[in-house]
Amino acid sequence: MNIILSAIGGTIVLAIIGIAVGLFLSGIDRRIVARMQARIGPPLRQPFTDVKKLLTKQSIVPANAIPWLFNLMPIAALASSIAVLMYLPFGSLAPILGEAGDMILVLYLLIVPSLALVIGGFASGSPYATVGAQREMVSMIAYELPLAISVVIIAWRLMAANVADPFSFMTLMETSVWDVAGPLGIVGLLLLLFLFMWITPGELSKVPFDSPEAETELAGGILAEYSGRNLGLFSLAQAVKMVGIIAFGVIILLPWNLSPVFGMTGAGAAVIDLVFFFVKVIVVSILSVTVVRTMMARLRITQVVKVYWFVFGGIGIAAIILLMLDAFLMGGV
Amino acid sequence: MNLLLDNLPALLIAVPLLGAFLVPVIGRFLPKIRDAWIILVSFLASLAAVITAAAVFLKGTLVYVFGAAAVSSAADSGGIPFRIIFTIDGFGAFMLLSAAIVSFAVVLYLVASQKERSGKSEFYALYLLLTAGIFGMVSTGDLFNFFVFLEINTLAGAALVSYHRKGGIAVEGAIKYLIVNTVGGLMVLFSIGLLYAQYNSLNMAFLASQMTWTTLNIVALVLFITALGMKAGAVPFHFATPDAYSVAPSGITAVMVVASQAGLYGLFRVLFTLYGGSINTVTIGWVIIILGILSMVIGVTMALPQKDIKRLLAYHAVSQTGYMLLGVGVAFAVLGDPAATAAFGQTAMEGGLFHIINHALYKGLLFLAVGAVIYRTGVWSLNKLGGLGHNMKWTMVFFLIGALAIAGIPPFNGFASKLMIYESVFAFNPALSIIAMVVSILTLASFMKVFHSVFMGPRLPEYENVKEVPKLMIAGMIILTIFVIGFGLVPDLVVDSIVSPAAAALLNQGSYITAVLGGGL
Amino acid sequence: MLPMLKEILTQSVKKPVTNLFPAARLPKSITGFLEDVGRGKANLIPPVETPEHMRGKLSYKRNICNGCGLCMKVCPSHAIEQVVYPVPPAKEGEEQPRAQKRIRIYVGNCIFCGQCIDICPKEAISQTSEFLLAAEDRFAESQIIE
Amino acid sequence: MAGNVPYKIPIGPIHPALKEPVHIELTVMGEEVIGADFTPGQTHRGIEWMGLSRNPVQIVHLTDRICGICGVTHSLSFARAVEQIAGITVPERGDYVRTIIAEFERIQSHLLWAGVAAHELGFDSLFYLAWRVREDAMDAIEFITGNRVNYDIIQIGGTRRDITIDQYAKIRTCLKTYKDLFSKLKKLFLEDAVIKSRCIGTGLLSFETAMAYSAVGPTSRASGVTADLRVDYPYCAYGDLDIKPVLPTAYGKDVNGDTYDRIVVRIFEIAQSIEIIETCLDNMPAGPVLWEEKVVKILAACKKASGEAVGRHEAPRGEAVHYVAMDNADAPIAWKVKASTYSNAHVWPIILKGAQLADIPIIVASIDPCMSCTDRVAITDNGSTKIFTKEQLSKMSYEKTRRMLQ
Amino acid sequence: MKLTNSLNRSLWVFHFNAGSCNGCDIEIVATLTPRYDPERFGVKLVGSPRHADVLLVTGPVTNQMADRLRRVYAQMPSPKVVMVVGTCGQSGGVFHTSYNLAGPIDQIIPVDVYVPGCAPRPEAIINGVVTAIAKLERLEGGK
Amino acid sequence: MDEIYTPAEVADKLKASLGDSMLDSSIRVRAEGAKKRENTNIWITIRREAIHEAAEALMKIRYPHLSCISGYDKGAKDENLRVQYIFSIYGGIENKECLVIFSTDIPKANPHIPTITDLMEGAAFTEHEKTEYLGIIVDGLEPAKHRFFLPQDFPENVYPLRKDDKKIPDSMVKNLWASGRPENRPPAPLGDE
Ligand code: SF4
Ligand code: SF4
Ligand code: SF4
Ligand code: SF4
Ligand code: SF4
Ligand code: SF4
Ligand code: SF4
Ligand code: SF4
Repeated sequence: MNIILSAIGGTIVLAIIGIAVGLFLSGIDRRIVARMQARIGPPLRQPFTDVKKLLTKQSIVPANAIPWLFNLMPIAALASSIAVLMYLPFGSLAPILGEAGDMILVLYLLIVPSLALVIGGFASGSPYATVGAQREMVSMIAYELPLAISVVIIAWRLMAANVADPFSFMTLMETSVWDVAGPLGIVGLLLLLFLFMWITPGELSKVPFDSPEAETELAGGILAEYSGRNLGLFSLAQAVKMVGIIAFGVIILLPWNLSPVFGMTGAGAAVIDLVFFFVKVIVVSILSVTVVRTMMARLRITQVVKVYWFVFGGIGIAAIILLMLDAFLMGGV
Repeated sequence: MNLLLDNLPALLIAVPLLGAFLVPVIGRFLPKIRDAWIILVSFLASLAAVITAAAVFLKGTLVYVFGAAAVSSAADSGGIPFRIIFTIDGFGAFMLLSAAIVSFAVVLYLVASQKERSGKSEFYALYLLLTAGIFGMVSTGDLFNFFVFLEINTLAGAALVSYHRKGGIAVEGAIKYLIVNTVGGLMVLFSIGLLYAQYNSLNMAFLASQMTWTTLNIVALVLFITALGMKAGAVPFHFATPDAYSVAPSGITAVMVVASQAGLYGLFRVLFTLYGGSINTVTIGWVIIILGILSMVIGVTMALPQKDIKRLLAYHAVSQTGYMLLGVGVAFAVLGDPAATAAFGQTAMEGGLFHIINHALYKGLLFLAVGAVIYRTGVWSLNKLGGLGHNMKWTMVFFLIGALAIAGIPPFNGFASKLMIYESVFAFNPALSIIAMVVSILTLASFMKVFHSVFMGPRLPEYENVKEVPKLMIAGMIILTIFVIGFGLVPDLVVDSIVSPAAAALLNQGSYITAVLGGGL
Repeated sequence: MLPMLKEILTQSVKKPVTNLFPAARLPKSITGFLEDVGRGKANLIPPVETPEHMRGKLSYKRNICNGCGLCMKVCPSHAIEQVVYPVPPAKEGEEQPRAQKRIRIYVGNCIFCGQCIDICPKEAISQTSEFLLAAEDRFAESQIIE
Repeated sequence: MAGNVPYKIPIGPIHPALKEPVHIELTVMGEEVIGADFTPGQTHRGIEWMGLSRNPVQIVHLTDRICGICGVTHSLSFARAVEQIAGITVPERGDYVRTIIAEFERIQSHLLWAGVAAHELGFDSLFYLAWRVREDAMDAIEFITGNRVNYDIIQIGGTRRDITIDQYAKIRTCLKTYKDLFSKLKKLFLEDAVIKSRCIGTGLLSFETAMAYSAVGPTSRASGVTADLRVDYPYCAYGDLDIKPVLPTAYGKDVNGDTYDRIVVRIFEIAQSIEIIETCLDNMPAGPVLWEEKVVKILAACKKASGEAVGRHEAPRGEAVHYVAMDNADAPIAWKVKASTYSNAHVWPIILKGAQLADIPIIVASIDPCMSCTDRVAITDNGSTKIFTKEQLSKMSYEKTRRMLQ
Repeated sequence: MKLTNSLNRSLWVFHFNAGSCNGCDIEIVATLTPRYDPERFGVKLVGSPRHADVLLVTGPVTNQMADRLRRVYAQMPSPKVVMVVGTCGQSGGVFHTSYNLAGPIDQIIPVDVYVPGCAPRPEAIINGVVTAIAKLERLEGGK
Repeated sequence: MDEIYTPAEVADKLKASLGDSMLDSSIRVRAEGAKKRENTNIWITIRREAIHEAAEALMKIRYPHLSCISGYDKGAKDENLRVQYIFSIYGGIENKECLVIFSTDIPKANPHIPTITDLMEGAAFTEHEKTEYLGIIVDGLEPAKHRFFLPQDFPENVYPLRKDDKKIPDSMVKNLWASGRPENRPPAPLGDE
């Protein structure tokens, strides 16, 4: 009973932290974008205000929508993005659902919020939302390839170094790929890091990969028919998902903690690692989301597919080759 | 009671056969209770299968000789081919379970969906025959009997495919199915002949114990792989599957999935049990893996542009079969390397096998849901459907669950087995996992497209008055849904209790032989 | 390749070009803020400087105007209406005095073209540089010039 | 999700890609456009009809508001027509002031367009940048005319305000800023990989089609048509200048007639406009700017006039034409407005064919459409134009669109 | 629907052109640019009326657009604010007499704030937003 | 085609092709700016029957650019409408472009003109416009299934630019300026400012 209670408690705390960090991240994002565009930009708390407002507003269900599905999907999106967090270790804190999850599970859980968005878009019955949903689906296909490559090859490299259970986050917390890789491997991992930087905006549907929501083309695309509370829930889900994705990238590719540097242990180490972890998340979010979306124009959906499959797919294959060679040279396999 | 329990394997075949025989009689004289009779027979058959399976899982491989008092009498003459011998090990039991669940759920569905049709007696008789064929295929320990059940399976299946449909397509689909499977059957028969000529026996355990790597045996193996691959509908032998599936009544298609998996059963049985210890597993393993990858990729790419909703599902069946071949193929490739088998081979095997039952469940569910749509609208074409979500809420939910399951989205069962596959085959070769993951997302895309074009959008005037399907059909779908979700939520439990034994049974060729032939060899 | 990168990076270390009218951030309460401004307690950051001859709200001196109505003739947007002052009935034998005429300009109709200024023979109309004219009622006193 | 069933997508009249109401209905296969049908101009206000009951001085202000982007195009064309009828000669300085304003308008308008184009491409930073630098032109315009948008500076017989000597310095500063900016703008718009990948080869308009369809302005010049009224048919101060029409060759490239070329032409026309203004400032003749100071007298002259004339101007988007006929009355007896978009919108169906759904906004925008005076034109690619009632339309669009995934 | 302080601080704007000359629309866009940057106040332009709190309407409302204007207004979730930008939306402006106009805007949908000007300068539009917020604050206070 | 004629030559050539159908022609030159470089407009009045011929004749000289066709009602009492075909030729040649405007009267009783869309497709829109605004019937123009310029629910037999009994009825005209304007507002007192 106690376990269940503490799991529920942990989930709630995690949800709150996830939402808070997510909204804070998008606040920072909007602020920095504004500065880069020579503007002042909104206050940091603007995303909080926006969500608060949305939650109090009327939620209109369009005439052609399937109401229950239409209303359910925002909740599904939020719930599933929170679920992602439960499997992730933050700093040196083990995940709430510790052993149960691993990288691939998280990878698939990350699909669920997008899927909820797609189904919600379909359920709203509007042509724009439908085109948006269709594009979201296509871009999911697009970034899945480099994403799968990154995750699988990292696990493979770990396995080649005789690390047991290479998909598990617990393993990742203990062993960093960077430690097992030789020089060639490091180059491969750097490629993967680069890859991840470009996958993140795709997963979050940000410019240049924002064609599902393309305002100038589709009037908000998938979300065109959503309003009020439902829209608010979607933005919460988006915020949490942002934390989830970036945290995922940080965990697998930037796994270092501060506490060993200071030789700390115990609660203090957990706190400092947690802070350091979120600092990493913020930095990654700025580099891979904020800067990218500010410096580029939107790609067409066909170009999105091409870029992810051929350019980033190619880079991924290069990384695979490098890491496999590396494993050979290091004598793992 | 004990008598019943002792003769469980016989009941597996006897109940459906007897039931099938009685259907026309009852249909003639007591038409009112015919539907109830069908359900009862099917229930009993499934019950028998479940109990059999349970017995196997609890007590180990079951060897049953028809007409013989004790097991040993089957083995003593080594080469005596004339007795019917059933050898149900973990793998067989596993297949029985899968067939039992689906066939019972489908019966509920069929009884409601076929209500307005004529010629039902024969239809149900055939259906029960098909069930018997499947049960038989996965239970028999004798190659010739395997062939016989395979033929029953094929003929009943082909008859059911063309049932209730007049005109070109149905018949054409059935004929194509029949021809392909008959050719397959003949190949099986020929291989059996080759083996029999050499070893003078049809008993699998006995053959396995004698098997050597000779040219003749290689020819037999190639024929086996080809023929059973045809039955299973894997690339490059997949051409008949979509044609047959797209024309068969939807409930039937759901069972046909199981029927074709019996082919897969045969394939794995031949590979592991018959040839297991004696051949170069790496080469053959790669062949299987490549067939798997091709099935996955070609199946899904063929599915994407399909307009006929059932054809589309059929191509996905091809694609999903690929996953099973992939998992099992990897396990086969490392069969000779105990370390690798322990590290990932066994998991790959379990993943592949787990996917068999999962596929039977969610694909069955999908066929039933699609069947429900067709039942109400009479329309197959995605271009003409739309907006049904407003009226067919339950069907939509079932379809969505099936779709998410087949696409491998957590927490449904498809994900559980695919996860096992991803996380094991990568160790053999990382590209395999990556391809498998990408195929999954393509599957998802394809199903989202179907979901959208069938259920989403505004109500269409032509479907204004469409209602939800009858309760019994929903019941059939609910049964499958429960398993789809349940298997997804507690995959470990399922793997431990039914999948692992199945995998172990396949991996451990010796125990099969021992169970049949005794420790003497 | 992506020339914008350099641009945004340089920009991010420069001062934003935003003019902070009416306040850098939204005050806690606008009403309170405006009151404070009125009382001189808070500072309104002014808009971007307007050029000398910016065409803002009109100003009208009815004591100079002779009521000739030329401005109405030339006004492109029907913003001007004539106002006729009531005349007490003439006493017996006296000549009926001519009714005094003036004009009234509706801000909500005016397009600030300044054509009336150009034509007015008496220079009774002139332009101010007031342009913050938002109102909740388009016939509020602030929206009528007379 | 390849598609082989065509479906229709309605865009507008209220759509974020369009700053003005226009209804576009696209027939799309997958993500590719196979047909386009336009019902632009939901904004018919009956301007020509209004003009028939107003005097020319009032109409000048009305023409300014035919479209808010060209605060001078229509009033200049209209005034030139009236001047021809009434035999009014514009003082030379008036011509120069007119030219300077017209060129500032071109700078402002092209920057505005560039910003909108960037916005259509989802490139908000560039949009912000273009509009930020545009503010300088707006300031200069407000400085000269007193209003940012509707300059109201044209009067029959000249301009209402002069550019005084003390204003030169400020205007020159503004021009200098633009000169300094130009290479940056060029780089940002013309060298960006994504812009290139999305604009090169899309929205192709061949030289022949541009000619046959009477396309005007940068739209035609990007296809290699050398026509530019300022050069071919000199008026105002343009006859005194030595200018050449700007073609994509200005950027040292071949003429393709694609969206990218239209960007090139507009960007380089900004440079040309800067030069024109500088030359005009340097060579400003002295004297009045208006034929007659007293508005009453202008009105009287117009009332006496009779006859017909055509006034034209090379607006930022191309030729604008006003036909006016007067007959001894306060108001003209005939007034016809032909805007640049009236001529250019015809090429939409051609340049949209085969485009990707995602490219529609940028292609539509690439001719720099301006609907408010083109009003109601329905264009179609195969003569099967249909306009439906709103209800039919939205119903139809839903029905068709739900097939788009197939 | 309740009015809240968070509404005032997060006004999302949908822009509707009801047959204007573009002048006001351009100034609305100019208002959004870095020089004026209303995002400081949480003001943001959105592409769908469903997301909007404020409807910015320009133009004298042609007969064709009147019905659409009503529909867009109906699509917005309440609480919602309508702001008329420009003279011609208030009174027709230069288009003061015509056979194809259904305006002014307040004849079609209820209007909260008017911003006169032809076209109003960007700061005048910001001033309009401020006026709207003041009105909202008053309404909140009143209830 | 490549020869460039002076405006007078153009007028002569047209006269030669049109013969008696050309009623009148005048060349108006306007010079602006400091250098007073000239631009030329050729105004030609033709018989209604010669519209198509005139366009053809012009095309023989050089492919023209059609700006638009304008038109107006000569008055409530007058029996005619008048239309002008505004062409320009020699576009793209520095300082050589000139307008060629063909004007013609069209009796209201029989308001027919031939189409020139067979010569240049782009003319269709401006021809439709004449139908909608003035009630002119364009023979040979592919009939429109709907209105191009006016609202679809616009009343039949009303033409905005007509001045006779087919003009816009007063009932259709809305005075936006008056909407909501207060009546009887007392005048502001004089003499206290
Ligand atoms: S100012 Fe001129 S127009 Fe006006 S009343 Fe006097 S004389 Fe007449
Ligand atoms: S400024 Fe223009 S619109 Fe305003 S009252 Fe004067 S003439 Fe009329
Ligand atoms: S304001 Fe000037 S123009 Fe108008 S009525 Fe008075 S004096 Fe005449
Ligand atoms: S509401 Fe209808 S007419 Fe209006 S933009 Fe949307 S689809 Fe087009
Ligand atoms: S389309 Fe023509 S008549 Fe209509 S408002 Fe525009 S200019 Fe006037
Ligand atoms: S082309 Fe457009 S921007 Fe230019 S004057 Fe005409 S309407 Fe205005
Ligand atoms: S269509 Fe062109 S000419 Fe007409 S108002 Fe718009 S920009 Fe101006
Ligand atoms: S108020 Fe003036 S600037 Fe604004 S849309 Fe109307 S006419 Fe144009």
